Amino acid sequence: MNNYPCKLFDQLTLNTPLILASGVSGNSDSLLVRAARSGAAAVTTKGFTLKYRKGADNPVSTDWGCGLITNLGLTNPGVDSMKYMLSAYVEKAGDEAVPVFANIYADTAEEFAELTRKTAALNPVLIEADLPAPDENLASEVTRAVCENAAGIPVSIKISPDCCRISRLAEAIRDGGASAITAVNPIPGMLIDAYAAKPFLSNGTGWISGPALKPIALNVIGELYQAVDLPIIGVGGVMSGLDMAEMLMAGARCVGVGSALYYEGYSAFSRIMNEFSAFMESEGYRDLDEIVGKIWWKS
Amino acid sequence: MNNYPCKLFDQLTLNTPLILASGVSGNSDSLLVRAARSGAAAVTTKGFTLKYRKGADNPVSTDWGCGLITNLGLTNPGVDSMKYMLSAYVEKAGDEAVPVFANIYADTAEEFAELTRKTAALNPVLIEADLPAPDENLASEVTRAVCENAAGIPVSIKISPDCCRISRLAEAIRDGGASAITAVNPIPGMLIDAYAAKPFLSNGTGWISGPALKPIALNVIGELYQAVDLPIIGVGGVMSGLDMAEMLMAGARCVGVGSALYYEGYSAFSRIMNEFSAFMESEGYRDLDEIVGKIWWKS
Amino acid sequence: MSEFRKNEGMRSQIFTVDQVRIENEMTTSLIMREPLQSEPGQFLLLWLPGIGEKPFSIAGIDPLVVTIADVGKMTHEIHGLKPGDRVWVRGPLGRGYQAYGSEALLVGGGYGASPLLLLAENLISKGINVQVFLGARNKDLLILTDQFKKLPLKLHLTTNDGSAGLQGFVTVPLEAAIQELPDRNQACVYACGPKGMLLGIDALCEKYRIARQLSWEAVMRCGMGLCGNCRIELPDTWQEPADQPGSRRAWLVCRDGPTMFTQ
Amino acid sequence: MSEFRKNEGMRSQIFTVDQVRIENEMTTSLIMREPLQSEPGQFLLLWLPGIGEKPFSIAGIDPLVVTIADVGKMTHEIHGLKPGDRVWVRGPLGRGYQAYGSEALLVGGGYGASPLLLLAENLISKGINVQVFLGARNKDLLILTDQFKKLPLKLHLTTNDGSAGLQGFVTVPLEAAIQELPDRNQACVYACGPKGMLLGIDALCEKYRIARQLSWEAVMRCGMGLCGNCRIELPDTWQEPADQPGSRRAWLVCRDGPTMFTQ
Ligand SMILES: Cc1cc2nc3c(=O)[nH]c(=O)nc-3n(C[C@H](O)[C@H](O)[C@H](O)COP(=O)(O)OP(=O)(O)OC[C@H]3O[C@@H](n4cnc5c(N)ncnc54)[C@H](O)[C@@H]3O)c2cc1C
Ligand SMILES: Cc1cc2nc3c(=O)[nH]c(=O)nc-3n(C[C@H](O)[C@H](O)[C@H](O)COP(=O)(O)OP(=O)(O)OC[C@H]3O[C@@H](n4cnc5c(N)ncnc54)[C@H](O)[C@@H]3O)c2cc1C
Ligand SMILES: Cc1cc2nc3c(=O)[nH]c(=O)nc-3n(C[C@H](O)[C@H](O)[C@H](O)COP(=O)(O)O)c2cc1C
Ligand SMILES: Cc1cc2nc3c(=O)[nH]c(=O)nc-3n(C[C@H](O)[C@H](O)[C@H](O)COP(=O)(O)O)c2cc1C
Ligand code: FES
Ligand code: FES
Repeated sequence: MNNYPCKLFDQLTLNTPLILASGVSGNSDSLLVRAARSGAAAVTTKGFTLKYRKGADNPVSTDWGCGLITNLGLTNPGVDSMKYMLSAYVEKAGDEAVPVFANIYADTAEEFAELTRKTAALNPVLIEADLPAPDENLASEVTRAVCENAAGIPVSIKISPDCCRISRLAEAIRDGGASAITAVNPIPGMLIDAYAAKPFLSNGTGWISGPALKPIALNVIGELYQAVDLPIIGVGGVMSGLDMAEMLMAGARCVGVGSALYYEGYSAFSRIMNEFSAFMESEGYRDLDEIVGKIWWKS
Repeated sequence: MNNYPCKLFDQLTLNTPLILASGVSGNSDSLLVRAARSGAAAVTTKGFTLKYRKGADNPVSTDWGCGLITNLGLTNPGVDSMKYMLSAYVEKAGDEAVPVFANIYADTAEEFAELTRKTAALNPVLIEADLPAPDENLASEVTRAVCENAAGIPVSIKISPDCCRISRLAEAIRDGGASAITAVNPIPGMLIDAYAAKPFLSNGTGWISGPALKPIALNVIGELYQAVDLPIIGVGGVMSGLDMAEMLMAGARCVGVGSALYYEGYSAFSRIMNEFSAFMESEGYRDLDEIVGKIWWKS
Repeated sequence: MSEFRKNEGMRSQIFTVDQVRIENEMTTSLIMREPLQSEPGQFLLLWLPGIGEKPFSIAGIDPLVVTIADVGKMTHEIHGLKPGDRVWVRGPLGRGYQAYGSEALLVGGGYGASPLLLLAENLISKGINVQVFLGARNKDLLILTDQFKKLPLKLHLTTNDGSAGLQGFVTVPLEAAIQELPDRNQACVYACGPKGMLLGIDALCEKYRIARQLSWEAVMRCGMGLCGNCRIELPDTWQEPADQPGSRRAWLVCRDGPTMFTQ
Repeated sequence: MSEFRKNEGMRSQIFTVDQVRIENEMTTSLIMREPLQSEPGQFLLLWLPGIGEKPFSIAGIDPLVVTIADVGKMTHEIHGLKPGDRVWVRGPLGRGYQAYGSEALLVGGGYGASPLLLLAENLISKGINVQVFLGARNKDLLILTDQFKKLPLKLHLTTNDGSAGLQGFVTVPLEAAIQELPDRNQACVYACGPKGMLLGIDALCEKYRIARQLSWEAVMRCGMGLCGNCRIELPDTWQEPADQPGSRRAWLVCRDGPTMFTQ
């Protein structure tokens, strides 16, 4: 079976284009090892913040039928603990270790600067910074703050789909110096239980991921691909090898999964990758260059 | 069975809070009559523009499993034809006629001004103007242009969910003079067929409606309800009486359906209304005031 | 834990052309490799990526067969397809014909013959007596006659120019057959073809008070009851069903039809 | 046309309290009006709107029964529920116990007894010989003993203070019973209770090379394999299944468990 090696940057080629997205399993070295051993070609940490965050009370998530809604309140031990997590990961994973993307979150560019310095010191292969809101000016400031403090480590800016001027956002990110864009974060949503006359999540609202997000993500990825010449890390509702092919054809260079781990568990990685290989073979594609962004090619 | 009369404004009380949303059936007087006779308490026209629009080539829509994706390209005969459609509707519907909301679309505030004058002359009970993009400045201009030319007819501004500053948008709409807000339009999306290596819709991208849109719509409606004191016309993924109750509890004053007509046909109106009445009775609610915005009440 | 119950909705499935059968100078049947379960009278939407998507009747189900007249852009492209080429299909869609009574009179005009072959097989298997009436402008435009001849049914042909069968409209032999029916209450006319023909048949059936199921055509866009493009007004003989208030003058071919049953 | 195939996912269903049964001074069972199909050993998430959502074992299925110790905020609220009150339930979740061999030794510590009642009934109905070992700090903390006594099984009680049954840990009579087993290869220990007890049982089973299914507890948040909060490291005796690479030291109680099978 061909693994379809995925060149993300000059410095970084992944074994396959299928990776673990941020948030699921990403707060534990042992769970990152489990994802790596299950077939993720890179693993992304949960979003780390400067300080410890306790997170939200239960209920924090559910499956509403077309996808998930979650609001964990960004529980994380704070960036200082990331050091221990990453070294424990490397040690436990041994030769099965795959590259780590460090996902970070802050509310302002200043906070991001400090957070990035601390993260860069841990030497991940990529720093993925979560944009607090899909605003062009903020994108510009945050991207600059992160890139200037990343000590040369490539930076990807992760964006939400609830953004009506995607191409301008993409340009701001490119001009700020990012090496990649990750698209998309889940989209804000709310679940209500009419009998309880209350929102289901303890925080009221949450974020929608999983199958319902896929066509929304594909649209954003397509616009990004046409707007800027940066590699795109595609995320949102990927559940199968065909979904993965669709993301790549829309313009993603590699593809992350999160919610699929709820629907199937860690075996999702190998199943999706097997389905993707079968698709590539049946359609006669030899490598990723033959499909990335293909729907936009003039033929 | 109680119908739960719905007071939208001082001048306008609907028989029930369930109406036909814009776009489905709204380009034909006979289809509007059919919707009215099937149980819609008000019917909204398809979006009319100043000039005739041919629309997109097939394929224009499909059901992707969690909802619909459509891009008809705003096919419509132009606002001058709306006059004939509305008078034919009144004539054919006879005493079964229900109020008509006139939905209009233009790209700029200037165009909206002219379009509104022409629409106001037809005397619909409400003019629903589709905001071209969820931008606060544009919302402000468009709302003013429409309200100033509406000859006293109440105006609702219809917004998209791909908007990250909902409360500011809502304030701009309120300050511009609108009497209501309609939320939400479908969200941009794309469907790709990996075997064809092409987007499925002839226009490439389209809009996502139906079940996948519901939690996204609920979130927007909730934010609007908390931000401004305007009646909200809630639309997005309503398929059942419980969905309807959820929309009202999030803050909508009345509820529109579109995609449900695909899933079930015109009988959707009576089924949804029956389910809603059953819910109201089983939970002991006597009228809409007891549930509109209920999830936000301090108890 | 709960697996995601995948709901593919109405996404197109791929079919591969196995054989191309020329029916006449402007009509071709595509015989696919794969089957498509459906009721006689339902239709499908055939998508050629980058070209378009249009509705066609289902002429055979195992394997899938569509019989297509070359009348414009997309049908012309379809006529260029070769064995091994792929097409994308959504369906079956709409409401098909329902078996009724013991005597069936099937009437097809032009490529309207195509859903009738499947229908005839289906009715015969239910023990219903079948007569088929095919009409066209001339001999060369008659289609599927060889296929119908293989079935145990009575076949009547008409052409406008008399180049095959009776000269004149298909309603002429139809009326004669109706008059000879043992019991009109046990008979049903099933028709598919141009609007004028359907209206003529409807009037005839009204005159003899005979049940009929007419399959209407309209220009379709969404094919799913959303755009309203395929709506038609119905003949006066049609009674509005109690569960479809308002459908009297706003009937959607793609969703309420394509077949309409008047008893 | 295709109806929307409704997929409710894992949304909470409403259950109504029918009876409240006091098990001991800190433990209460809620007996609902409605049933919940599930396997013994699975759990559910119980939501009290505005208060919280927490995991509980399923102690009975028809009707649903949950047995709850009052240990904190939400369990305290649950203890205030009266017949007619509603609760919201997601589940069943997780992987339950699997019937194995012909001799079953069920061990429950504290409210860990609650899933064992359902399991005992289930195993007995399969013709498996059942012995039950319940342990608690004192007599008043033993629960469900009356219910177990109604079943055809051998019941062993232990308390730390000797106020009921044997004095000491539950592992003492368990070890004695293991030694008397006719064939250890045909036996299985099923346990639910505090971590210390489970580790003790695991060591004992390892010593006698006996299959065991241990049900672990952990603080749960999402309950659906997303947050990682419920992960535990497994005892050294546990072999990593080939289809779950990396699970050796990162086992999710909510998804991989709560029961763990070591043969
Ligand atoms: C329920 C139904 C069943 C049909 N079954 C068959 C069949 O079995 N075989 C067959 O050959 N044809 C059938 N048709 C007609 C077929 O859909 C049209 O011939 C086809 O769409 C023309 O496409 P085109 O791009 O080649 O033509 P165009 O270049 O678009 O136009 C040529 C002609 O076709 C008509 N037409 C165009 N688009 C449509 C459309 N979307 N729907 C209907 N008519 C259209 C136009 O009125 C015009 O006269 C059926 C139509 C319907 C509604
Ligand atoms: C699979 C499983 C099955 C369980 N079955 C039962 C049962 O049948 N009966 C029963 O009484 N209890 C059961 N529990 C434990 C029960 O979930 C906790 O007692 C309950 O969550 C405490 O909630 P609280 O708000 O009252 O306590 P809190 O005030 O939040 O805390 C009190 C104590 O409960 C523990 N706790 C808090 N939250 C959780 C949580 N989400 N998950 C687990 N422990 C927690 C804390 O460590 C603390 O010691 C089970 C737990 C799990 C994981
Ligand atoms: C439980 C959960 C937690 C998440 N936490 C984070 C996070 O900390 N940082 C982040 O950038 N994205 C986070 N995400 C978003 C995912 O990385 C991903 O963008 C999104 O879920 C869409 O992908 P999916 O549909 O495959 O889940 C989280 C998603 C889920 C479901
Ligand atoms: C086929 C179709 C056409 C539509 N056309 C319009 C339109 O012209 N103007 C408009 O404001 N909304 C239009 N809409 C949006 C609907 O009014 C509604 O906001 C959206 O579909 C969400 O509701 P639903 O999930 O009930 O369909 C259209 C929706 C569909 C499905
Ligand atoms: S084709 Fe759109 S409603 Fe029938
Ligand atoms: S409770 Fe979240 S992973 Fe188990």
